[in-house]
Amino acid sequence: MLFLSERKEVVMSREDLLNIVPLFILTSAAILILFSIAIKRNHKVIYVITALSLLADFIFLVTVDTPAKGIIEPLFIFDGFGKFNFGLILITALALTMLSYAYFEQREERKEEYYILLILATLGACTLVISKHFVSLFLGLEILSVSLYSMIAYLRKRKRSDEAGIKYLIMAAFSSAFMLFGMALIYYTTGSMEFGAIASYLAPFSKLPLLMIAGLGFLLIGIGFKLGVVPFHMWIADVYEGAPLPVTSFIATVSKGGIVILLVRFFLQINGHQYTSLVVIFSVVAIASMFIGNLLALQQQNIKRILAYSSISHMGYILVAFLAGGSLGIEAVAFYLVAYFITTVGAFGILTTLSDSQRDAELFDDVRGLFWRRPWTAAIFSAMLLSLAGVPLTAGFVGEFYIVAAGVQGNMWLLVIILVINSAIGLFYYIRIISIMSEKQEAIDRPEVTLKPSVYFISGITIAALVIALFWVGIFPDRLMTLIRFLIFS
Amino acid sequence: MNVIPAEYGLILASVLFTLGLVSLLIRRNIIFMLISVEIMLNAAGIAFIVAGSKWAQPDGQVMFIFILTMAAAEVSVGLALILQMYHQLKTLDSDAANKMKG
Amino acid sequence: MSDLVWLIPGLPFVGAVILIFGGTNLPRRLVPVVGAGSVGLSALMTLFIGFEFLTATPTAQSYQQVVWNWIEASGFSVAFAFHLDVLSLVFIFVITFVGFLIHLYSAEFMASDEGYARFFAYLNLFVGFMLILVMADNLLLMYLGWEGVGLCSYLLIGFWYLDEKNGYAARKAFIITRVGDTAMVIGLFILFKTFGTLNIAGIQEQAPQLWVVGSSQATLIALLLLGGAVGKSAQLPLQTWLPDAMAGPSPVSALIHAATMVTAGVYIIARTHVIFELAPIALFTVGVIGALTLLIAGFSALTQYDLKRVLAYSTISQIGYMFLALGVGAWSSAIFHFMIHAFFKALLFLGAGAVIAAVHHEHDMFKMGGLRKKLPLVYWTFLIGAASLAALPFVTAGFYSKDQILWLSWASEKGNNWLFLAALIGAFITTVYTFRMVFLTFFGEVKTQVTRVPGLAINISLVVLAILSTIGGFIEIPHSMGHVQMVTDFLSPVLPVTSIRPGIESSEWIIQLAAAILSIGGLLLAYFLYMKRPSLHFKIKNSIPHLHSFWLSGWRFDSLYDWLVVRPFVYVANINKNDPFNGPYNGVVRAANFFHRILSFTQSGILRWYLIGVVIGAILILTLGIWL
Amino acid sequence: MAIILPGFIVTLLLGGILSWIVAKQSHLYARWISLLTLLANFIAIIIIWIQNMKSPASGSSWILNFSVAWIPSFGINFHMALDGLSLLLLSLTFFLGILSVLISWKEIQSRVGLYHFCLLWVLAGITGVFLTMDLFLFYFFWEVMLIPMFFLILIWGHENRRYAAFKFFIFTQASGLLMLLSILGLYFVHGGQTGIYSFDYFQLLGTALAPKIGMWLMLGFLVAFIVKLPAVPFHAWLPDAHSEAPTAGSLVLAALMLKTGAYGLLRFIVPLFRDAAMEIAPWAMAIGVLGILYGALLAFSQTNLKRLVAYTSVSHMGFIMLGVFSFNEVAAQGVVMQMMAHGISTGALFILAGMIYERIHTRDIREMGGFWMKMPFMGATALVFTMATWGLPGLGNFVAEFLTLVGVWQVAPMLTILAAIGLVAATAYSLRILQKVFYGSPVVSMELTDLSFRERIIMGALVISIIWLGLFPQPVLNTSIEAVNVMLHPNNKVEASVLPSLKTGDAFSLREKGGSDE
Repeated sequence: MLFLSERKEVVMSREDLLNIVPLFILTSAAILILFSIAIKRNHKVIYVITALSLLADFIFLVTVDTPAKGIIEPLFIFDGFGKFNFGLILITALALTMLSYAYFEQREERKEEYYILLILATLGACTLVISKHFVSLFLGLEILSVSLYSMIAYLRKRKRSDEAGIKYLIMAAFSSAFMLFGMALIYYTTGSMEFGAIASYLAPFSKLPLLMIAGLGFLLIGIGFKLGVVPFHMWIADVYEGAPLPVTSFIATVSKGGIVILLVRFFLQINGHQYTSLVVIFSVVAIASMFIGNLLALQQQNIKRILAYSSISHMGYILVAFLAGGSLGIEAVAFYLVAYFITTVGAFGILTTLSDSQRDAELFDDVRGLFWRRPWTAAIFSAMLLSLAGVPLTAGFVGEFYIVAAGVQGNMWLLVIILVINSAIGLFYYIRIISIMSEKQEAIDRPEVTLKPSVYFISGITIAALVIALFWVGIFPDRLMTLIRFLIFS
Repeated sequence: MNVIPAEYGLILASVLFTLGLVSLLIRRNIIFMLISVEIMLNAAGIAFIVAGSKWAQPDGQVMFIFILTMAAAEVSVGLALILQMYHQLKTLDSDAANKMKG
Repeated sequence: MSDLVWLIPGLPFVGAVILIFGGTNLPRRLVPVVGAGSVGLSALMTLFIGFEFLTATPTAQSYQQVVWNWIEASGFSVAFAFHLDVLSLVFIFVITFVGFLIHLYSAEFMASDEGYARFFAYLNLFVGFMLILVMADNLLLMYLGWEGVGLCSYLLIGFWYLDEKNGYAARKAFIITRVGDTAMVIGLFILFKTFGTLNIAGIQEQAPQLWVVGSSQATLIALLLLGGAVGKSAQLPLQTWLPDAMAGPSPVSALIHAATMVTAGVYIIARTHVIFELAPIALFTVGVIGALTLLIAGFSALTQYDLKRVLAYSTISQIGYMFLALGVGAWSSAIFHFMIHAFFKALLFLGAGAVIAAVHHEHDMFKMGGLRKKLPLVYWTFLIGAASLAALPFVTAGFYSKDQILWLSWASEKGNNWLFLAALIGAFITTVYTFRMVFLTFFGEVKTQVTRVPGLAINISLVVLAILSTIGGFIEIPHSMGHVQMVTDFLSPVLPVTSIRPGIESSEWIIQLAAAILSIGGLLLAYFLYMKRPSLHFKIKNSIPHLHSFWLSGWRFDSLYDWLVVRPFVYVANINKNDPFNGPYNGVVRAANFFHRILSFTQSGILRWYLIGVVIGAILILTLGIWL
Repeated sequence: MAIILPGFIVTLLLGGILSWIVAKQSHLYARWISLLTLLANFIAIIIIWIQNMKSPASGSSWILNFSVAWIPSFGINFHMALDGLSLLLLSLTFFLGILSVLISWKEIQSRVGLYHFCLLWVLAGITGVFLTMDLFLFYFFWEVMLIPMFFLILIWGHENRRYAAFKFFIFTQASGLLMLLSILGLYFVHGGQTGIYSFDYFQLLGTALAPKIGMWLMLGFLVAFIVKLPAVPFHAWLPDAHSEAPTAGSLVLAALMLKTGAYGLLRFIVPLFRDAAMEIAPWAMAIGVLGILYGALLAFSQTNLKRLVAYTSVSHMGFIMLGVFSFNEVAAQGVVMQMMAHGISTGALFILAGMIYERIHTRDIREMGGFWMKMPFMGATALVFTMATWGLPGLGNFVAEFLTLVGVWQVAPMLTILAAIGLVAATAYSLRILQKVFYGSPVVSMELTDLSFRERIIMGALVISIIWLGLFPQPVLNTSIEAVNVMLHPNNKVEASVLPSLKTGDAFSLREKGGSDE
């Protein structure tokens, strides 16, 4: 398989060091912020530091040419796939930082520590996408989750924020317990925690040994929880609703994305496609996620919750491509993640600009008649929603096309057809929001949200960039496709 | 001289894990729920140690240390949140925290 | 000259276009000039062209003119082309001349109507389409004319649209004829599939080679064409629309529902006689239909109160005669009777129109009476027309045309005694109801005072028609008295001469005598019933109330169709109004919402609930993994 | 020259954006800009048409052909080609486009800019559908044209617009996705056979399909097309969409968007899946006849004028089903005529309904009557188009329906007879319109003004074109005949002239090298 490595020496070479620098940059940024807070609390400064460090990190990643496939035994692997998603996560984090500034600038609480948590969470996600070992997996995951706990509950004054935090904490810890136990079982059977070694242990088996099944099952529970696929989806809506908007979008994009990549990596490494039991389990999960997610969102009145439920079904879609496997499948997953990140961040970004200092804009009444109050905002939001629905001209369409293509190539007709049915169901609640926005509401004169001009500016360019990306990827996807393919096959 | 088979350790771990699980499900007091989660985590830790000893590797114990650290961090954040919740809801009943539903 | 053939139908259309676009802006005086003028011009054209056609090229069977290529689609080719031969010439002649007279009549008759221009536009449109119908050289173009005249008939019946029931009458007429037309269209499909062309001449050549006499396909096609004919010519079983069609203005009834359109059926059968001769069964059916229709309509005519309805039923029955003639292969006699009938029936309708207008739109004959003093000219012309309809011997044209049919229905090879008997009875009834009408309207004591006396235009057209319907007969006189055969000879290039059963020419005079006696007898009976002993016919009526109402209602065909077709259709349409096919889709929606409710119940917001969810999930996954 | 093909679409898109922008200054600008945009396109297509009639493209049925690589890694080209059929449909599109701007002149007073934006983008999408020769691109446009139409219905529609818009969008989108599946299936089958992974129409033409696979793929396409057409029982979206949309919306829906379905049947189903289509032909034709009768029946019972007209188009589209699946040249010609004629006649009826609504603000025919007296011009035009609806000879629909039925008779007499019965029913409902709306004595007390000058222009143009189609259909038939015959008898050798500069499938060849597939 692709990512299987033969090298075994444990000494750390120079390019290994180069490879790992991006992680260092993130860590040091966190520390830097810590110090600067100690010196003086200044939101703007902190925000600038964060943004710059993320940017720098990204630039370093893409400019400094590191060997095609660097491996740091036994924990990390720096292949194109990993790097691509590393970069993707960094960019997303950057966009979220922008939005977070716009969001927190008008909040009363102490804003500064938030950025430490943001960076640490990003660090965790990045660690996930390059890890090839249970230890690094575990570390990445926990860095991510622990910082998320406090991010979710960051706005202490809000009941819901706190409630969401606690729910997420207990559930996450619970699921990590499962996951750890699973790891332990796998370790117990295989005698290694490194993906490659596990794979080579499993290679002879045509059918999985019992303990292995138990282990993988527990592992899957942990992963499934973070992905928020059925039947581990129940926390999603509440956490999305309770968390501050930027955090919500962080959970929706970065944390899930990291896990997806990890899942793909692990699954391909142990060549899961050859085990019917695994394939069946994943298919069942995928189908259930698609249906239940969409049905839950169907008549939902709260936009945040709608997006939460829709994310469940989107994870289901991704699983379809993931199950289709093959290179097209992996490409599809990567591409879909890009599209999904752009769209989700965009959608939540719009909600961010609509929110005032008291509460987030999440109810239908917040967007009712938006087309006539703020046409551009409404238009962009509809674009984002249509992209989620997979309508042409948008990135979401190409993503969906990619997934369906992968599914068809893999002859997974059942899954693909269910996907089609579901995107028809899903269409309903997306266009429902649009129709709410287009309702003729001269009557509604709710106090217009007033933000500081700087805030407007920042969130403005961020969203503008996202929109451009949305349509660019939607209409000229070839660049991105070739890039992904190049990175995967290099 | 007789050694304890590794399976026994594994069984112990699973028993502990199940206990934690059950208590988590039956307890409503949020603090106890936190504790039960910790029990489950430690059960996983024991399982790691057992596995490590089976293969005569240090990795299991290393993992256990990581788990402890993580658990500690988790508990600290968790307690903070619980405190906050108590301020708001004036109760530790986890079922009381159900403002968001549907 | 004859390359201007296209002008004959062209001119009326031009007139129509002018009238439509000119509309109300046109000065009122100009309207009839355009309307009647255009038709008059094409009448003149007909004269010239007809003359040239007959003299210049005595050998020529026919003359074609392709105006443009209408439809040309991979093997299916139809030209917008006209075909002129003696048969079409007769029809063109009648259409243009009678049409012109009726236009003239209308110029005065409709003068006070707000839709003056609209009326003439429709009328011209009609003449144009009718001419296309009879001049078409292929069946598709003929079908164009065919539907066109149907449209105009619809428009003119519903001309006074403010009264809804006129609209309904128009609709009824149209839809019923459409039923026939549809049969005819299917006939065209088969013809095209068989011959690869719809060109009449072509079909007439190929048919004899392709089919033996009595071949099933020929029969099928013939019957389908007959369907169309039956619809247009108001024959059994599609005759019910014509009486209601009287809702239109009288000139319309005269032109469309007496003289021209309703005889289109006769024309098409004569035109495609080759096919019918190859299908004896179909031809016989034509005869039978004719016979039945003329009886049924005759009896209904006996009982009507409405002057125009009497005429309507009599039209049906007279066309029945024509069908009978066609059925026995007396082609030329049918055409002859068509021509004569066009004259006298137009005359009668115009007269009736004048009468009705005179007694301010009273249609009931029993409320009229004694009008012969007030409207002498109308009375005399009407009388001539009536005599001709009743075929009073020797002096009237009707006598010669109908007598020929009677004779041939018996004498022709294809004829038989039953058809002859029917025709005979029909002739008797005809006389009775005709003079019932005359006596009730013009004799007896005056019941209503006359408000409007017809002027010059009306009088001229009445007189001319009266003359025509008298002398018109002398162009065809039977053997027994001087044997003139202008019509037969004239039509012989197109229509075969009827073959008589051998050795019976001698007995022709018997038939004529019978016919003459019968018509005189009918006249006397009518005189006895309605003049001498007026109370008597009431007695008769009251003695057979059911039969009377049965005939009055036209043998209850309307209610029959109402029960068989209309009500079921409307019922089915209404129960489906809200499109049952929506059901399944709504079902899906409902199901989705149902599941939504179920699922959102699981999102209770209680932490332990979610934990249990995870545990259940874990158990499911493990069992699934172990079980597989 | 071929650059004109994308040019059509680009002008429409830009025109839409422009009119949205300038609407801020004055609504009139927006109207004029969209009008001129469409006018320019119309003139352009007419010029092409005339040139083509003067010197027909010899040998190939393709007049113009434009292709650039779009997404090479999937073998997707921005490939457009123009043949007789597309030419006709494009001219219809732009012609009715102009009218749809004109009828909105007074009717639409709110958000004029956005309205014209949506209108022009719908037309752009439709244009794309008629032009594109790349299946991916086809699907792309197929979906693109839905969104603006969705907004047209949603924002400017009547009372029940939300329901209608949702129904329309979801029906068409869902069916479209099924078509996407089939497109991809075809793509991979073809790629597997030839190693050339391409969405190009001409590449895929020759694909040999196993019967079973062919059937499934064909069904995928079929669903999309007969939902759009629509054929019973997939018509449920249509009456709502038509009756709730604004006048121009109904016009575009009925006259153009339905035609995309018919076009798809002719362009894709028949040549690509000949065998499979032949196999289901009897059923498809039966569905067509069912549509004819059922549509006529329901049209007769409707009381909402626009809904009534909507059901008439269900009935008329049945003829298209019937004609296409008879696989007969004459019938196919009839189908083409039907597309044009129905576009004009039904469009005109919707316009009339809209004009009436503008005057009395109801679509309920029970509240109408006696309009002839007050609005003779409208009455006359209404007369013409109701006559067209039941197929009066001399008007376009007659030529269409007669050719179709003559053709179908060669293969399925019984069905033809049933369809002919449908014609009688058609008479019933179209006369019902006249009866209820224009006959009788006036019931509406309010003052009714006859057609304004603008309205007379519109109706005049429509009347002239329907009569032209009826009496001189030859130009239309000549233009389409070659294209139609090519589709009916696909010569499996790909026409080299129209093949795009192939740079396809590298993605997959690369994969084979990478060999990372399982």
